[in-house]
Amino acid sequence: MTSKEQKVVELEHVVVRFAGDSGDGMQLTGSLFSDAAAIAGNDFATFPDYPAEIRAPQGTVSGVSGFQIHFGQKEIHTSGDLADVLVAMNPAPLKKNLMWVKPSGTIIVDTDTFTEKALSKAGYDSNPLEDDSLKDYNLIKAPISTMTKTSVEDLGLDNKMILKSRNMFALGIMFFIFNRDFASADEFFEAKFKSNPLVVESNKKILRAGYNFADSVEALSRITYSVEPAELAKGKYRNITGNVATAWGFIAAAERSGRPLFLGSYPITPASEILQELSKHKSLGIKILQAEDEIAGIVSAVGASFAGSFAITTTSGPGLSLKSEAIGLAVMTELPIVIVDVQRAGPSTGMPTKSEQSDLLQALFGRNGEAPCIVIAASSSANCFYYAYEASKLAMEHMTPVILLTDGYLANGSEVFKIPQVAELAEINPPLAKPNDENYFPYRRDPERLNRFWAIPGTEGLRHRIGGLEKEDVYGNVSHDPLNHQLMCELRAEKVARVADYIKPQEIIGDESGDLLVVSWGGTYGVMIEAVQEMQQAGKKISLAHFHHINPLPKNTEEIFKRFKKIIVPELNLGQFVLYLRMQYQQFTFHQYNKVQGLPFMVQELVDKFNQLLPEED
Amino acid sequence: MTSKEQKVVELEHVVVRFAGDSGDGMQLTGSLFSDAAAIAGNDFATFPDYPAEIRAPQGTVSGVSGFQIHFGQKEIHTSGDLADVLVAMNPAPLKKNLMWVKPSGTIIVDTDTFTEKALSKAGYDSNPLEDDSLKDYNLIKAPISTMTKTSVEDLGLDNKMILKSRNMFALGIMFFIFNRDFASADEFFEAKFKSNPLVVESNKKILRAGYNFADSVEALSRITYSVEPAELAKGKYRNITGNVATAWGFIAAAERSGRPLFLGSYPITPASEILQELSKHKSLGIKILQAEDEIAGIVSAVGASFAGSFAITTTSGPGLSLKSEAIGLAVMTELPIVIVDVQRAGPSTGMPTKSEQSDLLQALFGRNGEAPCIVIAASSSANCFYYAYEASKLAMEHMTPVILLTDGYLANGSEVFKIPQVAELAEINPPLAKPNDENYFPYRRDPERLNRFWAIPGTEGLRHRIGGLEKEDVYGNVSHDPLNHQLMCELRAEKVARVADYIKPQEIIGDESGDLLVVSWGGTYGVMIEAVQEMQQAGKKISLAHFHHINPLPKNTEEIFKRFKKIIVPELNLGQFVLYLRMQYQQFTFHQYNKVQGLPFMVQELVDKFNQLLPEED
Amino acid sequence: MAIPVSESEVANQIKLTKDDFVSDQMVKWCPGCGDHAILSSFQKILPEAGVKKENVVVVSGIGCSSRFPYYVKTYGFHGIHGRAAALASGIKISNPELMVWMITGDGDSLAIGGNHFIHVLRRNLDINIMLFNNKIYGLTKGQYSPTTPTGHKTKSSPQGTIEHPFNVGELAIGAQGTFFARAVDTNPKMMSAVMLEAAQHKGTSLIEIMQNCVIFNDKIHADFTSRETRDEYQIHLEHGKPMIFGKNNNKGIVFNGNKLEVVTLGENGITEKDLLVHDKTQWEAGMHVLLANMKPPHYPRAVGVIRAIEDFTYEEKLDQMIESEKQHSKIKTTDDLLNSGKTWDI
Amino acid sequence: MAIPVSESEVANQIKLTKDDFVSDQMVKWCPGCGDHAILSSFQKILPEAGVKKENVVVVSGIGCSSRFPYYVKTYGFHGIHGRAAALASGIKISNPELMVWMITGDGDSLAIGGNHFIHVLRRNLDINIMLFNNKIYGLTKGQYSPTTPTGHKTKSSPQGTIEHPFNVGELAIGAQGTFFARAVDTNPKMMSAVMLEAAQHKGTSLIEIMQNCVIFNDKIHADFTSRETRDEYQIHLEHGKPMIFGKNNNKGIVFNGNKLEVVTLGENGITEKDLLVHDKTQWEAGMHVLLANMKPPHYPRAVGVIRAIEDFTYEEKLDQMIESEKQHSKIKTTDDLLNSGKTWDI
Ligand SMILES: Cc1ncc(C[n+]2csc(CCOP(=O)(O)OP(=O)(O)O)c2C)c(N)n1
Ligand SMILES: Cc1ncc(C[n+]2csc(CCOP(=O)(O)OP(=O)(O)O)c2C)c(N)n1
Ligand code: SF4
Ligand code: SF4
Ligand SMILES: [Mg+2]
Ligand SMILES: [Mg+2]
Repeated sequence: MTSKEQKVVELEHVVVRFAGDSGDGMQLTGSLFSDAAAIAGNDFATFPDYPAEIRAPQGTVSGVSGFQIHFGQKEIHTSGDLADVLVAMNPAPLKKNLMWVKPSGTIIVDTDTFTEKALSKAGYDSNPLEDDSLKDYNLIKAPISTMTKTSVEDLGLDNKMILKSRNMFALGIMFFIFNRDFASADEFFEAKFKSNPLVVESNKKILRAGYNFADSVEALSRITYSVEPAELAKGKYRNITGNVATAWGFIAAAERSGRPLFLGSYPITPASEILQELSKHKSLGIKILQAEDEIAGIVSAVGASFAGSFAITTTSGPGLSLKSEAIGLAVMTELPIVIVDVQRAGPSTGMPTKSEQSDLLQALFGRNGEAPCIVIAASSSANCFYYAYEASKLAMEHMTPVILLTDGYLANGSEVFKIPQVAELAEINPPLAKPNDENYFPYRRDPERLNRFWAIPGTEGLRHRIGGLEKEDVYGNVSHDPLNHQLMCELRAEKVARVADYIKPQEIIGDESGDLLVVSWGGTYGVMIEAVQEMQQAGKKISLAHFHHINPLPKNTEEIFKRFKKIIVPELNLGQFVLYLRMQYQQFTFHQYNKVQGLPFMVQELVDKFNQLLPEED
Repeated sequence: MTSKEQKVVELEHVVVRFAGDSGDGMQLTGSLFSDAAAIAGNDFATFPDYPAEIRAPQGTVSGVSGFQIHFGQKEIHTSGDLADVLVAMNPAPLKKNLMWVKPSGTIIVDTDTFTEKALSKAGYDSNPLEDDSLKDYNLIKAPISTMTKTSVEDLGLDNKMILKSRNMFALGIMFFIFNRDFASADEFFEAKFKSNPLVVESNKKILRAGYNFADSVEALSRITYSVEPAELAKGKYRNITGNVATAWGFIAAAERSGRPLFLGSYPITPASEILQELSKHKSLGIKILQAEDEIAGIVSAVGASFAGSFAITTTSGPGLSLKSEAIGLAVMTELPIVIVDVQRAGPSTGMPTKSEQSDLLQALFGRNGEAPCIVIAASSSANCFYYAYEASKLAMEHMTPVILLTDGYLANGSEVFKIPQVAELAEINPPLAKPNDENYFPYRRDPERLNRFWAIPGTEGLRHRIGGLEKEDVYGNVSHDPLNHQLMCELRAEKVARVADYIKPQEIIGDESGDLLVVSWGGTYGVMIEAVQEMQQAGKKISLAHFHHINPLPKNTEEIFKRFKKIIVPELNLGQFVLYLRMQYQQFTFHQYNKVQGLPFMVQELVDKFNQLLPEED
Repeated sequence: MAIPVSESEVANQIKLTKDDFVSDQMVKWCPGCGDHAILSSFQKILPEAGVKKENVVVVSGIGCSSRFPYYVKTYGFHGIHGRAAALASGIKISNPELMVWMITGDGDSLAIGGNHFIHVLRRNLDINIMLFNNKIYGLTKGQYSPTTPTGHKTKSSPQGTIEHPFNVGELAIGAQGTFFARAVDTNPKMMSAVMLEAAQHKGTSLIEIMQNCVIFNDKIHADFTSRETRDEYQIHLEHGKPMIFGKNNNKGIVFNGNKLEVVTLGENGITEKDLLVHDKTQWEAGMHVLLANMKPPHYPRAVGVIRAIEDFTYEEKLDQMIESEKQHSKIKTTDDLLNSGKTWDI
Repeated sequence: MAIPVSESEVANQIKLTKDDFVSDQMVKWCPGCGDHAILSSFQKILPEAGVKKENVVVVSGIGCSSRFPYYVKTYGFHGIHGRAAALASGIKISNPELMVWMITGDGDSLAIGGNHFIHVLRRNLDINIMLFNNKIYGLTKGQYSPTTPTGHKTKSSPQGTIEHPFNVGELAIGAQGTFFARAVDTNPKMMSAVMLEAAQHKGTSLIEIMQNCVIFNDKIHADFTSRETRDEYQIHLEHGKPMIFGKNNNKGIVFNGNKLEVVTLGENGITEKDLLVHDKTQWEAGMHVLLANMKPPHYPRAVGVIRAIEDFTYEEKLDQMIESEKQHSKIKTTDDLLNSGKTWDI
């Protein structure tokens, strides 16, 4: 593809950020760039950075929309800290994103947009392209607008329309720099604008114009980069966001368990896409109630569960608050439901478009009375699929509500996902009661798991009544008997505790013992592993125990903790998992590192922090 | 008053239980007996034991209504464990209450009611008055119904009406046994039946008939008991239930703070009486919205608080669940409200008429995001007044929501209450912003307490806007700035933590150091102190630290814990405070003792448990 | 609710009796409570409802009324306060074969449950709702409810309430309700008839049962249900029949172009022909609202089926949509889904 | 809302202008969003509302519409989703002197907030509600709402919705609403007039503003608001005036004894005298419901004030009760209370 001799530098992994106004099509640009990375066999992860407003005023910093992609020939765990390359379509995106560019990184701007008016709207006092403020960066000044127009002059399209394709010019530049193939983008144009061949042609032309421009710019043309295919296992792959992966995990679980899927949900950022995704797939028999509020969402799920569906409800923090009472009902009636909390920054409405890990204690303890729940957390956009599946399996097999925690990063971010075969997923065997079983009693339990049995309305010979009042052991009638109440509270707790017998032992990444154990959970996995591996490569005795199972904790947890001199628990909150660990394992000293900024951890800050806890080198 | 020579035995304290059908007037009987105890100068505490149903079928065990009073010449802290005397108006109350009578205690029954039908309805196979099952008790068989009728034959009242006064005959018997004066009961009859002198006369007669009957029964007449006046501080006293005390505490706080009282509440057992009590006192300017649900209850309170009222909301566990989200709003808007949770047995609807301490973790952690709240707990029916007052003071002076925990025992139980003077209560100084203050900004804080200032709509020159989105420090505008979010989360946490500077240090009852420290909280105080004092008198090195302030904990907590060899935390739940203590003070080993039966602890079980942890005597 | 059953099943059904629907739990309402009669009427009609006994589900919220499911031997769910409609919706959507009855109170459905109540009506799920309106919170011992008349003194309104009560029918119709009926706990025959008609109606059927709480709100409906008032102050609306009532069957209802009026047959030349003829199927809700709102002393209260219109139900549309998607979509299994769209091999 | 102000205060008020009510926050709605025009109309009427500027409170829930308070320079409270009515109730009860405006959306008040919405109307608190009905959840990017027309495709109904939408006016009137008006975001003059009338009304005033969401539901109201349709499909109801509309002012509304009908003046001998005359003060709600429910293609949509009846408000009754208790009760202070009833000395 390269048009002349030039140096090609091989890179292990690269972070690119596209940024523009809401209307500039940055999400599309990013996704076409991702497709090209996929074709090139890279591993990658992406994260969109939407403005908090739907369409904030054009040209302002608050209206900037971004898309970051981290791709590489090594395994990619996060969408990346700082960008190697920033594409800024206007002054405002430059202003907003400069702090996220690596020192001496490359910045590509559309110089045509740096008008006085635009600069002042973006809050610039002087033109950064002209003052010295960008001197430490590799600044590529490209008259993108002008050249876009010129490149398709001959097609006779109107100017406004042409300018909408500026982003394809920028994409062309990036394709040149990273030696990407046009094929996947061309395919997209052809499919998308099927009915309008002129637009297909125009987009193709503009893309190539960008490419050729880059080739002609001295600063770019001398070196391009190659990021070789990653060593991924053989198989079929796709790109998937956390929310879609979550939705699909439930679909798989419904199919494997033979129970029809029911979703009762009320839209809320950043969880709405799960509802939207599931509502697309009615062909799989999924039934949905977009409820009038979160309470109806969960309560309809409890009803559906009673009626024999595998029922779920999806929400974010404020919605989880509202569901508290009804989760207690599911605990008492011992019906399987999964409650997904896609966490966002609180308290209250907080910063709804930002991510955080601050609903953990609510998930564990936010209910009246003794109301234990299984709590698990996904740790990557792709494994949302597997943890949604795991949550479903635990709920149905143990007949109890499960709270699945994900977060805004996982939900909106995307990753490369190796497509599994449903038949290879673990079996799910819901404990259905048999028609006319004379030994059926609503609260008779399996002696091992302690689950009760699922007797579904419509089944002959199993008519029974349940509800939120305390239940008599075995028979399930309302009971105010003191000893029965104690027994039932203990049974419900024990049932959840015994789940520890059915989950995988906690994994440890790195040596089984050492100076420092990093203990993390949920959406921070990617950055933890990057930091820990970096330090391991530097010879530090550091390991990572990243938790997915929170209640109950894996049985070997204590064992693992014992083998390290120090333990640190970094979290995107003021310290919630660490409090929980302290109550469980009083014998250990847990250091903590907390960040509540609506931002992810950076690898470097973790490395710095971890190093402080390690023995001085001599 | 005694009609002939007889032995009078002096008792330190006595527990009496009246029990009958819902319609038998046991609550009234008990309260007239309490009045007499008051007149006699005793200290006392009472507890009603209502059936779970409004009017469960007459004559059945589930329909039994009871009233227990514990009175004495020593300080009385609980309504008592086992009864010295049980009055059972029918077979069912006998059946239900026998297990609550002391070995060899006195049982008085109305023999007329022990018909075959009644016995079988109560679930008796044979008549307990005739078989040997009661041989270890001092059983007094009294044909109460017959004698009640005989005693007022001459008044020409109809039989049904007369039989409704059977309870007064029973009361007469008890008056004889405990040497009580008729005056307070007579006064009651005269007031209550003002318009019907015949009924006054009949009640008086029946009461005296019971008295005279007792005098004539050999088993009773030879010994009566006296319980001398308790050594209470000089002053004016009254009898008060926890719910009324709570309501009055808020009324006092409103008056002292100069802020009008607003209550937004939805009825729920056992909290409804607070709403009902406050609604009686509109003459004090109290404004009430009986809301459509718990959410409207608290949200209207937040609105009222914004508008300058001292606003509260009252509920029980399931209602607290529903209020979770809105508590977060109060945290974010930093407005003062008090949320009262009168705890009952959960999870879910649980056992609504039974008491428990199982909402503690929900109160501490049941909200999305980092949403710290002040949490305090009352420990006796009477001190609900002072802790409601304290909650109000903390909320208003620190501008933050406070959760006040009481429970069904405290709420429905009553105690002798020394009437304070409002002027002697601690001052409450809400930090009001001044009209036209140019330095006013919505989130400017007091440098000490960190509270923001209360700028009330209608005030000139202070127009401002607040809400549930993250706030910019000082200015209070919506902010998504990362560092600002961290700062604000920390400030909100620090503001609550600093409350520790404004509360009393933790008290310790007993020696400052020793073998065993009992750590308890909330409604179990009475039984804890009885158990601990009993053991102290027996020479054990045991002390009690009973907590009222839970978040933040008093500053000297750690100091106190250090000085004991062992610590035990008994709670009416599966162990919630103990988990919280473990996360705060990892260095200590906390033993725990838990009961979740919808029943209070018994002194004896505590003593036994505590003894197990003490060094063996040699 | 018209659930087709095969003929042999119908034959089977015929053998069912009330006893087949009496559970083993002791009924714990107060003696004299109106709930007893409602329960009995309900247990009596179930054998006639044309449905297999294991296909009946009785759902409730919390309140005295909401203890109902424990006493009926069917599948039953005693939910949490106010959420019966959401619970019932989940059950019905999951399995439209089930005949779902929802039992609720004026507090349960009009106070805390108000939102679910208006939404289930709007969605027109085929659920049968029996709302026991005793104008009080019974279970919590006597606070006023959203239907308590203005000025009424209760535990929480010692000086009388200061709120305007809801009219249940008006609210329900305003929320797009397709079926509204009213019955009185003291008239078992009419209760049964109305319950059966509700069972047959496709869509959400709401029956407001005027129920007496002897303990906390005794005689609250006496103005039209007592022996003295019932003849003069109750009108039984029957579809297609003129609106006649009164002890002597000589009173009637007319519409004067603006509002309803009570007239006496024979006076001022009024004959039966001048009277309104009840049309429960009229789409426009205006007349039904006027009829539902009539009350003493100016009007009789209407009992019987006031509104019953045909419209699609949520669950039938959903099932149709699923069927059509199943036919048209290429995605038939989870594997199809996982492999759909853009994928690549390595 | 009629708050008496002294004459000198009125004089002061006259000096206020729109600018006195413009806050310093950047308005962040999408360009072209109907919300901008509503904001501007509102800021313009406030100086005329007869109230001191520090006595105005603007309250909202969550949604695009609910960002409104940030942009108005008054006391303001941006609440949580669905709870604006409860927030407003607490404020108004606390201080009836305040003029409380509640800004909300079809999601905020008819989905999650439905219960508070019907109860605030029932209680008739003197609050002015502006419900921006764009028939979509704007802020969460385009899911259907309880007012979305059946069959409409949205992010969460890719195959079209299967729900019956609420009619806002019908629901509100069914919930005992005393004031209902409708306005269109493209007609600032009428918006202002309606807002001022709402402000004057004593009791809960509900204005349904038909607002266009350019991003997620563009042109949803076009059937009666577009340049092409508005003349033929909008009728401005004015109290005491006959119901005339149409480009040529030659169409009218009549009541045929059963339902409303559109007629053409001059045809079939119809004259202005045959037309209905609008009476916004009629207590019986039937006609108002019919008028509020009219919609294309068979009818024009009614705009203007459809219903405005007089009734007592919650807060005035409460204040009266408190005054009367203050006069009659012996308990004047907390000390009185503590010492009331049975006490004894030791
Ligand atoms: C979340 C919650 N809030 C409040 C309550 C208390 N509560 C139980 S039933 C009830 C009202 C019952 O009234 P209604 O529905 O009219 O039933 P009734 O007892 O009159 O039949 C209330 C307020 C509760 N159980 N749960
Ligand atoms: C408890 C809770 N649930 C859900 C949400 C998400 N949410 C915010 S606004 C909204 C709907 C907004 O619709 P509408 O009220 O019509 O306002 P619009 O944006 O259309 O003006 C939803 C579902 C939330 N913020 N809080
Ligand atoms: S309290 Fe009233 S409604 Fe409840 S069972 Fe008793 S009579 Fe019936
Ligand atoms: S999304 Fe729609 S409603 Fe929201 S600001 Fe944009 S145009 Fe307005
Ligand atoms: Mg009721
Ligand atoms: Mg909307």
